[in-house]
Amino acid sequence: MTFVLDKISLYVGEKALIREASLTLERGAMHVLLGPTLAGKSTLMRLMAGLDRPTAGRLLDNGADVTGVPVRRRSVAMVYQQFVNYPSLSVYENIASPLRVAGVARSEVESRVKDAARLMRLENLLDRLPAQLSGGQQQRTAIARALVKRAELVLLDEPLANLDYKLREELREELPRIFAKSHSILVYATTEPTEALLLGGSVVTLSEGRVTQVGPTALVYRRPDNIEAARVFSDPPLNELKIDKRGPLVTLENGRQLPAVGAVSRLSDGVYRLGFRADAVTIGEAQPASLSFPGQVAVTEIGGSESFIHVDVGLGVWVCLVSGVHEWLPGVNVEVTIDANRAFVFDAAGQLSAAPYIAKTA
Amino acid sequence: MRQGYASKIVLTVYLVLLMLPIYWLINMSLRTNTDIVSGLALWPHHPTLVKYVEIFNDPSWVNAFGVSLTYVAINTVISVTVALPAAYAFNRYHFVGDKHLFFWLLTNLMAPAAVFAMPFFQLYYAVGLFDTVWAVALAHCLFNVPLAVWILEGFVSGVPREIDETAAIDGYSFPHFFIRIFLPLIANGVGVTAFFCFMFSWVEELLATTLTSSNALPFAAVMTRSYSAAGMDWALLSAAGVLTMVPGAVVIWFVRNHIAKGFALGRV
Amino acid sequence: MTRITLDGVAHSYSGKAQTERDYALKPLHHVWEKGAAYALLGPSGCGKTTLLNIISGLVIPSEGRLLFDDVDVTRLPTEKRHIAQVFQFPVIYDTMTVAENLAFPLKNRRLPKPMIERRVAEIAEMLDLTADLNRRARGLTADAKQKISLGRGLVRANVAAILFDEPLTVIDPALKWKLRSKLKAVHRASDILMIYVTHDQTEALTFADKVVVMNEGKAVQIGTPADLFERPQHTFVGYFIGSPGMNLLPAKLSGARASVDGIEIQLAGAYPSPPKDARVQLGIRPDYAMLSAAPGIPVKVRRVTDLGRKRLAHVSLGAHHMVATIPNEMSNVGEEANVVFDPARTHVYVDDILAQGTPT
Amino acid sequence: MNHKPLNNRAWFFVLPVLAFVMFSSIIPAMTVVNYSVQDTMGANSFFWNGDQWFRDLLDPSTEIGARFNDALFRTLAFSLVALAIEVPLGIVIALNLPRKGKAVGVSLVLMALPMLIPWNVVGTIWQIFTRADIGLFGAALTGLGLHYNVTEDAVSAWVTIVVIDVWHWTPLVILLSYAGLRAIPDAFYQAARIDGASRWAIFLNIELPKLQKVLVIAVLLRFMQTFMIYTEPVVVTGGGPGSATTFLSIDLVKIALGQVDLGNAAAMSLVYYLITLTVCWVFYTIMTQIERRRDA
Repeated sequence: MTFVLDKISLYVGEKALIREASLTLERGAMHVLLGPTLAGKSTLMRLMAGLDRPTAGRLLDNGADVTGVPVRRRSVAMVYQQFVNYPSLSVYENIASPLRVAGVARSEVESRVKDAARLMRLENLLDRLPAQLSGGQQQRTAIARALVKRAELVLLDEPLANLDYKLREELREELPRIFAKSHSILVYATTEPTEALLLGGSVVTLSEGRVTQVGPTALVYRRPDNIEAARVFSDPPLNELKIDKRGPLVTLENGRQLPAVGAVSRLSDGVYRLGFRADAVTIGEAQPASLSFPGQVAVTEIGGSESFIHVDVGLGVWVCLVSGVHEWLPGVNVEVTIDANRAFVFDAAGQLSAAPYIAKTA
Repeated sequence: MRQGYASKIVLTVYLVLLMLPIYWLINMSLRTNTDIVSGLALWPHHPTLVKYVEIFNDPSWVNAFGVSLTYVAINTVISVTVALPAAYAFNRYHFVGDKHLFFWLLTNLMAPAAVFAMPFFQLYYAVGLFDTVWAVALAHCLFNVPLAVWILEGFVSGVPREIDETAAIDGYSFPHFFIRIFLPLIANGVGVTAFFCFMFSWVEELLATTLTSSNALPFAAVMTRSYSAAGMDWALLSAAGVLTMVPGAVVIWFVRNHIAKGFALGRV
Repeated sequence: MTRITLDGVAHSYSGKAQTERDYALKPLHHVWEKGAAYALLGPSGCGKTTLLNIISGLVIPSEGRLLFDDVDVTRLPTEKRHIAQVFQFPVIYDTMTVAENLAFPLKNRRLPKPMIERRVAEIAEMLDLTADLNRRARGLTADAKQKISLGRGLVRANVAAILFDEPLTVIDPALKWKLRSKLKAVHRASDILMIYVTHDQTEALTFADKVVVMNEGKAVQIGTPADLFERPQHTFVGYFIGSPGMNLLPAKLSGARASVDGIEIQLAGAYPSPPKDARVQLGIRPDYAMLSAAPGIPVKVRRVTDLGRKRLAHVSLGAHHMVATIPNEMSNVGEEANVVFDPARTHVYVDDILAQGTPT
Repeated sequence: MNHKPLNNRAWFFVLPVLAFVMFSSIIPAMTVVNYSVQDTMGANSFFWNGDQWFRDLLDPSTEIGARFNDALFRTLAFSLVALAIEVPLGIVIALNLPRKGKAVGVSLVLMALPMLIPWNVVGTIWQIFTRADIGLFGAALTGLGLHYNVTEDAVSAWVTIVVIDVWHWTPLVILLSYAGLRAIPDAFYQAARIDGASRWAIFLNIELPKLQKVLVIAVLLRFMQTFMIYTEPVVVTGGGPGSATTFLSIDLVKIALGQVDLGNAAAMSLVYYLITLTVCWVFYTIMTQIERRRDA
């Protein structure tokens, strides 16, 4: 039971919105589309749903070509980023609508709607109108409608993006488990790497309408095949450093020379780009195999349980992570050190040429 | 926007001036001709309903009133019904010649009734609709249908496309979606549109009188005729005039909230 | 340079409030210090925007007084208050160029031309709008438009305070942290009181020296980001700050020990025994509850989530669910495990309020 | 991705509209064209007359030409005057309407009333209202010692027709403007207050720009209607005194239905129609051009 995108492309005029996207989606699995805004996530979903027709390529549902089949004949459900419900129908009717259309028996509708409502915690809102609900409840309604249909293909287009982050946290917990029971093919678009990791399953990284990597989420996070994938899968943004390795030394853009340590030392000579996430950079304490740089604090961002210090090292601004709530004042001079063993090394073409040592995971 | 006294005054003054002629008409309608010609009176000193009674007892008046309401109703229904799908199409799809078609429709708003009076007369005479409510109802489609399309398009554009898509995904057939989901969303628009159609059909007189002679004579025409009646029966005319305002007043009362909600007339 | 005082300010949109529930904003006493940067943080509908609009004068509070320094301005119209405010969605003047938009607040106050031009140039520079200065504003992207709104808020040098109402909502995530740091920089450069409303903890904690956490029309804690994280005064703060939020476990209290479902937990201090039928909860952040091989509190591991840079274990302690951190060096996690609480970071809440212990 | 899908099946949606408008527009139009190029000896015997009617019509030296010329300029003048009064007045009143509250509903109902009165009744109302003996308006003016007589004095007649039209149709401008104003989010007014903008500045920089689209519509509608004005003058002034208020429609109907001079009437209709079209089209293009240049 699979859904296959075979070299799907979409052009509007000369402009390519999607370039030769090929994917195989498995039943009962969670597929995360990860990419920045305008990377083509929504476009790709609209193509899967059949809302738009690809300029080239085929869609195969269990091997059957469904490229031209109109939406209403597909077994698909979709949840948009902006809460889309039927304003004139009660929450109950909203959830029930796909079943009513399909001509499901009253009693059956009753029970399925009740179930979905319970899962999405809407039981006591069933006779309200969407306009009388909070954003969170509206989106829950939309999700319930997608759930109740038991479609083979369920598309969730940044469903949590417009919600308060606490609500987001909670729903993020629930969603994968709720839909896991439904045995559908799940596709979930998001811009946030953390969300992708929480959802697990497999991830598809997109940039500028191209699929840059496909694989198990946690693995792609730790082994991005190329620098685009690494960038897309890093929040805060991926720190980058261009190096020219000659024997035991690496030369930086500003001419400074450092000893090649850790993973870097094992590279054959040449020009590389190091990509390292905020948690591979530390302030002060030196790492076993580390490259250290003097820098100046630009700003400190304080997240819930972590703080991100943006440091200007002359070669650009790097972000380093400190857990807990701490603040470095702007302008303070600090020593930043990269753990070379946790940096990705990309060749000039941007392909991964050395993966860092990875702590084994559960 | 705070509402100062200044604006309250401006508004009141305007409304008073606006109502004066109408008040005067009512004033007249409650008096007798002898009373009227005997001189100016700011209010009826001996108010009487005789003229109204007279009208209600005269079948030609009553009948005419019915006729007017009938063709207005027919026209409103036709205009709104045919305009709805068109407005949707113009807003949601791009199709060969859509722009030109839209502009052509609008040009019909610009067609002076006088231009069409003569040809209409002959057309409807030819097809045997002359002197029927249908003649007038159809004739008024000339400007009401384009108007309806125009207004409704504005409302359609106010409904997010995602709703249509969600319905399609849920498996709604188009007609089902259009009636069950879409119509309720533009109820406002339908209200406003119906109002305008009613208005322009109800108030139009030239075509209405040209296309009818006896059976389907509209109320307005009966009035016109009674001008020529020996001398001017001011009181009677006034009473009739007052009566012609009633349906309009009723309709506007029902749609006042839709109008107050504000509406965006579509593209030009 | 102004100090703003809320003297029992409260608001109910239904005029006079009869019951507690009628309040959109419950009576609040607070002094906004000169030149400080505050954030109003809370879920949507917690009254934070109401409070902001009261300060700017778009809403007249139904109770209490509002003082700028020592002047009562409760009923003073907005335009007379020297307040700048930036709204959630971009508000730009279509007919004007970007420059004219930025100059508008100054023009209206009849500032000398050269001065206006200087300020506009500065602000445009700061928000990198210089390139667009002479373009018509309506043509621009939502991002740019919101930057213009921000600019109009910042352009006036002599305002009593600048208020931000979720100003980054429409900004593309990639751009957000840039603007955030900009705002922070602007504040450091000026000595103007700034109040920033948001539901996003990162924005609040990053921007503000002091954060006011609000819930259901009530300010539940006012403190520095560190305070809110380390010593939440109220269970709501514990839950709302930090992701995931603080674990809250129903507990029984006896001196320096707490018991959760009969499992003993050592505390840093001794606590007076709480009043009868008071609700006692133990609060510990996932960051300070570590899974460990060493002996500790026995738990069952239900689920492990891998966040890439850290791993969290969803465990059940007795009948209660909680989240703990998996240390990097611990490679594989079994069903049975122990969790170790950092006593200094284990807090006691009596009826949702942080209880003070006496160190033992 | 919100480009409109190309979908020619959409034609089926517009077919009904097409059918109805065709029936009541194209077919009659053909008749007109047909007459405009033929002449008749009565008894339904027609013969080809080429563009003769048109040449006569457009040549002021001919009797019909002169007549048409005068009527045309009279009508244009009337349209301009009416617009010049109604549009500004309409906006002002709309600005003074409260945004919410009971007053709105009532005001709107009252304002809409004049538009809902059959046009000949409107005529009647004013016919009565302007009479010196039994009409308040007439009596008042004469009372003030002004020389006011609709049936004998051209100026009085003109003033009256303009006043009637203002009374009758300003409400439409108000309604449209008000709708436009209502569409402006509160945030704009709040921001303006924060920015310390004066009432005038608010009008100039927020309200007027947002009203632009609606105003284009209002002006177009009002131009068409004024340019076609027929019933009211017929009833009140009968086109007189002399031909002081004989506007195009009136003349047209006189020729067509009065003198059954089909050829002239048809030619006149077409030219008349074309003029309306052109004026609207020109006005519309100018407005949209301005828009584009502003955005550039």
